[in-house]
Amino acid sequence: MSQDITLAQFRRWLSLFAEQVQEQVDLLTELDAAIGDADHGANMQRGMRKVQERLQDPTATGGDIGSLFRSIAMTLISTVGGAAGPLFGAFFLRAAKDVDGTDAVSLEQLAAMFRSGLEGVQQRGKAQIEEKTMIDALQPAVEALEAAVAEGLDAAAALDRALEAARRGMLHTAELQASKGRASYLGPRSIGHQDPGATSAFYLIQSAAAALGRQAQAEES
Amino acid sequence: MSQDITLAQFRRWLSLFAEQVQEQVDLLTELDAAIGDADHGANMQRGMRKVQERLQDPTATGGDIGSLFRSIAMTLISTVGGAAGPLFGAFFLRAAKDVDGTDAVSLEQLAAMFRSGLEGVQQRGKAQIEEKTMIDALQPAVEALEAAVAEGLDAAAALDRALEAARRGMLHTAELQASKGRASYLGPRSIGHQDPGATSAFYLIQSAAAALGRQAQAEES
Amino acid sequence: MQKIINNPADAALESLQGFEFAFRRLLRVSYNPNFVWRRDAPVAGKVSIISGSGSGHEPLNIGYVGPGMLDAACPGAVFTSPTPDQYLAAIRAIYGGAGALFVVKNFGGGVLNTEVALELAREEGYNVASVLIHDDVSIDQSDNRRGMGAAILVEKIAGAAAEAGRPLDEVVTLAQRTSSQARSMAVALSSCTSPYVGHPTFNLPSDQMEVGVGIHGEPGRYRTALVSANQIVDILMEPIVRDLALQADERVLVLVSGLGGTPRQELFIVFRHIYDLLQQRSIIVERQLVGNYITSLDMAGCMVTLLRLDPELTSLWDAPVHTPALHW
Amino acid sequence: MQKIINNPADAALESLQGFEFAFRRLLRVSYNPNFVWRRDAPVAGKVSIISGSGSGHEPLNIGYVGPGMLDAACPGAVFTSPTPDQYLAAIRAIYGGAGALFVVKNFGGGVLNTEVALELAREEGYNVASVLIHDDVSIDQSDNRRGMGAAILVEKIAGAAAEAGRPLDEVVTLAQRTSSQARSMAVALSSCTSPYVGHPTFNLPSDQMEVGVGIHGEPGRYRTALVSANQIVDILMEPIVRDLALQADERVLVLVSGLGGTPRQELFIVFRHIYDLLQQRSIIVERQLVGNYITSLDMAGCMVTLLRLDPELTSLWDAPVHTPALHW
Ligand SMILES: Nc1ncnc2c1ncn2[C@@H]1O[C@H](COP(=O)(O)OP(=O)(O)O)[C@@H](O)[C@H]1O
Ligand SMILES: Nc1ncnc2c1ncn2[C@@H]1O[C@H](COP(=O)(O)OP(=O)(O)O)[C@@H](O)[C@H]1O
Ligand SMILES: [Mg+2]
Ligand SMILES: [Mg+2]
Ligand SMILES: [Mg+2]
Ligand SMILES: [Mg+2]
Repeated sequence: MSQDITLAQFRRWLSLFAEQVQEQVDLLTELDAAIGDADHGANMQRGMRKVQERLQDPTATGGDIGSLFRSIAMTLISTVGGAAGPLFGAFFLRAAKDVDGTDAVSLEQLAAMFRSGLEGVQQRGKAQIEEKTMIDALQPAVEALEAAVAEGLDAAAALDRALEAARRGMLHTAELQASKGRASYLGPRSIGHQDPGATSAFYLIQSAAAALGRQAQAEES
Repeated sequence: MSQDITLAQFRRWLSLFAEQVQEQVDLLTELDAAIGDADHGANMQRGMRKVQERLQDPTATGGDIGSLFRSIAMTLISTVGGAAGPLFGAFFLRAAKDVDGTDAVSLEQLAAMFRSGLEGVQQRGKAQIEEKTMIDALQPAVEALEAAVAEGLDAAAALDRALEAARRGMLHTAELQASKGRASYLGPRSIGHQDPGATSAFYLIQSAAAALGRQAQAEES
Repeated sequence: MQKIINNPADAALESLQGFEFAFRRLLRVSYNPNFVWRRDAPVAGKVSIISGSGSGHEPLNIGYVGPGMLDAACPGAVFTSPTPDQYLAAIRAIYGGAGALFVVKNFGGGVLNTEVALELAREEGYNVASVLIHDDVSIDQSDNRRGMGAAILVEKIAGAAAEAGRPLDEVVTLAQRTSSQARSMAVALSSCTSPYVGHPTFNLPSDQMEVGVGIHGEPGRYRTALVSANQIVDILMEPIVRDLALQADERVLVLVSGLGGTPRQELFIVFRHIYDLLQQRSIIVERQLVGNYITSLDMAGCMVTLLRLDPELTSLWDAPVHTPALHW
Repeated sequence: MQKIINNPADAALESLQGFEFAFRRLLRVSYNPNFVWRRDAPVAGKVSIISGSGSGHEPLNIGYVGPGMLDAACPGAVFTSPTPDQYLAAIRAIYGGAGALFVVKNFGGGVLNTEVALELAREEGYNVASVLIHDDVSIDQSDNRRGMGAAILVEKIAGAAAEAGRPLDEVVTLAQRTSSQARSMAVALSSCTSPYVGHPTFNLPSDQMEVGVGIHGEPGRYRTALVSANQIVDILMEPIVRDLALQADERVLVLVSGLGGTPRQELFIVFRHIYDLLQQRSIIVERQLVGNYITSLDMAGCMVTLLRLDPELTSLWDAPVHTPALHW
């Protein structure tokens, strides 16, 4: 029987995500400079600083997972700007939809939250897989997580699968020609460069694996 | 008894001067780029092209030395622009003043023409020697010419003296700090660079030596 | 980094503060969230016109706020579309009760953020519409074209219609007609330096140029040898004139905008050849703007925008305007 | 050479032709010799205001021709003062019978050529006067100071006085008062590239700046480490404020001009700190201009000009003006 994932872990996820993005700001900037407008690093950094501020103040983010996610979504939407702001915002807004008043979720529920989040991004951005966007990291991760849950894996193992799928998806974007987002204006010249948004989406999954999977067990063992 | 210097020689002087400046356009540009605004080459080239055009058309330049000089002066004034235009213009305008209706001059008269030309430049530009301007080439040349005439040298030898004096004056400008003209705005930073206007003034004397001195004798021998 | 700034993160904000000091008598500036609005807004009974864009494109968009043009503009971070809360705060400040038109440049971020803003504004009961600017002919797929110089023309013409008291549906129709009759293309002779990056976004050898660039320092559709001014104009004008299917005796407005680092001297050399080309085809240059109107920080290069005019658009273009960047 | 030109020798002329196409309804352009003049000149009974400068400083000076400012401007070759025959042709075209004022920037070439022009004009019977602009405080010797941004202010104020029908002696006095109450200083963050040279006039490492530059691509008084925007402003403002001996409660006009390659975003960061500095000293920024008003081709950097205002100068500044570059 799998262990529930707690509100504290979700807070830790967001905090790790914020840290990781800020460590990688220069990389995100460089990736966006190659095929975009060189602001993805600064955009995400601005948003993540605000996320950290909000996390410091537990009253601002509410006492349940739904409120936490909604608060983070609004923070991202109002501080990140660019394409990434509304899209990451849509992820958290949608993922929040079935977890209001909840302070712990099962792995199955977590997978459903990720699916909803992905749908939020898809509806907002109208991108499919293989268009060289953050979808290319998010969708394989969600599918891997769902498959792992179906196989009955535990949170650590399941999130590791998601992490590996996100990594492959992110790296695969380098081979693609963009047909959505700013990189699409470059036509074939976008090929050969990894997508910045897929890279920050990878960090989202990587920090989830650390906070919601292995990390959780490490804390408990 | 010294030989008279003819209108044809004066025309040849101007034509040689025009050629020489145009061969050295890049040098004049570079010299002006270092301590001025990088236009002296282009200014002189524009003027010299027009001088050559005028020389092609004998009716446009008149049948005597005075008319020739006045026509060249007006050409320079209306095409060169910058500081050099009015200054070289003043040289020829003043040098013309006692040679209207004349189609040949003695060496003494030539020296007097040069002195008048120099005075024209001095009055227009209000610069003294050692201010790092074209005066630093012109004035030593005029003085050398006058001294040579007093010594009784012939045109070739006298103009060679003037040429050497102009060369030394031109080279000496590199040691000076400018106190007139655009280079003066640089303060001490103007030291170490040869003055562009002194360089084109040197070409003026050099072509005079070739056309009015040696060259004239070469043609006759 | 060869920039006159204090530090990269504050550049956009400090510039906005300086802008406020300079245009106090004409405009107001709100901070947190940031937007610029007409001194006399809300103008009761007038359709409101709102736009936004990242910073670094000045005078776009904050320079176009004022009577006869925008009621409000939202500046984002450098090259980053403004966020929905900025738009929402702006509309609350300037809504005159007769509906509002958002002028949206077709860029992923711009569209997504305005969509969110429009949803939020509707939830609050505002009557809002939007017009999409997508004039960049360097993009083949016509449904994915970037929004460029046409934004200025649409903002001016919609602004004049609103000022004249036209209702929202007419303003929207005019804005859409203007947008559909405009085409743009740009060329870069250098990269720009974003304060976030600190060095040029791309490296362009001095004998090369990027053709089909946007206004965010992105590289263009292709890189090729730098050619003469007239040849550059030929490259930009060919797809514009073809895509607009301009015929003899038609009338156009020509906008030549420097991208920030190109001197005016060169912009007039560009305009000269555009004028000659159009004259050869008996197309009449009825109006023009030549200067820095939509820029990409310090990028060297220029954008050419053509708008097919009709008498109604021309008279709206000519209507008085009092903004920092357009004034007549 | 990263320039949008056809060839170096034609750049200034072709640009002038493009300028003519763009501003036909406001101005006329004569070629050979080249000058730009008001459509409605000569204006009978009005004092005529004439100025000139090399090309590459656009919009200076041709952009300041029109009602309320210049009657004519003579553009020279790139960075080269115009020649006397240009001035002479211009005065013949625009002389309104009430005398003419030449606005002369203190540069060797500028002064020499105008002196010749004034002599020739007097010989032809024109009643001409001149005012010298020498506002560059980076030059210690106050009798050798270059003419910089004050030219624009003098041209505007003298132009307004002339438009109001004031006689020549009064226009001259006002122009001299304006000139004597203005100070400027400029800094460069890059060289410019003259089309004649084809590469930057000097090489400036990206962490250095040239302080005390002119507008002809010359290096400045000294080179030093590039500092923050606020520190740059401190460096420029200190000698200006000191030399003007500005006191609390005095009123000034502030002109911040980009040198051609600096984006507007940075100019407003500069203006912000100037405003703060003056406010700290209780000096009132009564009027301002922030943009590219006097440039040095594509040079990165900016010039700051302060003019001490009095009610008469302020009201002349505010008087209507209809030129390509200033319009209100
Ligand atoms: N329509 C879309 N759907 C999903 N992701 C998108 C879409 N458009 C852009 N993105 C993602 O956003 C990233 C760029 O974000 P960012 O640089 O912050 O915004 P902008 O492109 O507006 O500058 C891209 O790398 C891409 O992954
Ligand atoms: N007052 C002056 N008297 C004599 N020569 C001068 C004076 N001012 C400048 N010059 C000469 O003019 C030269 C510069 O000419 P040019 O570059 O054509 O004009 P500008 O300085 O206006 O760009 C200088 O190198 C100097 O020799
Ligand atoms: Mg980006
Ligand atoms: Mg020079
Ligand atoms: Mg962006
Ligand atoms: Mg010059």
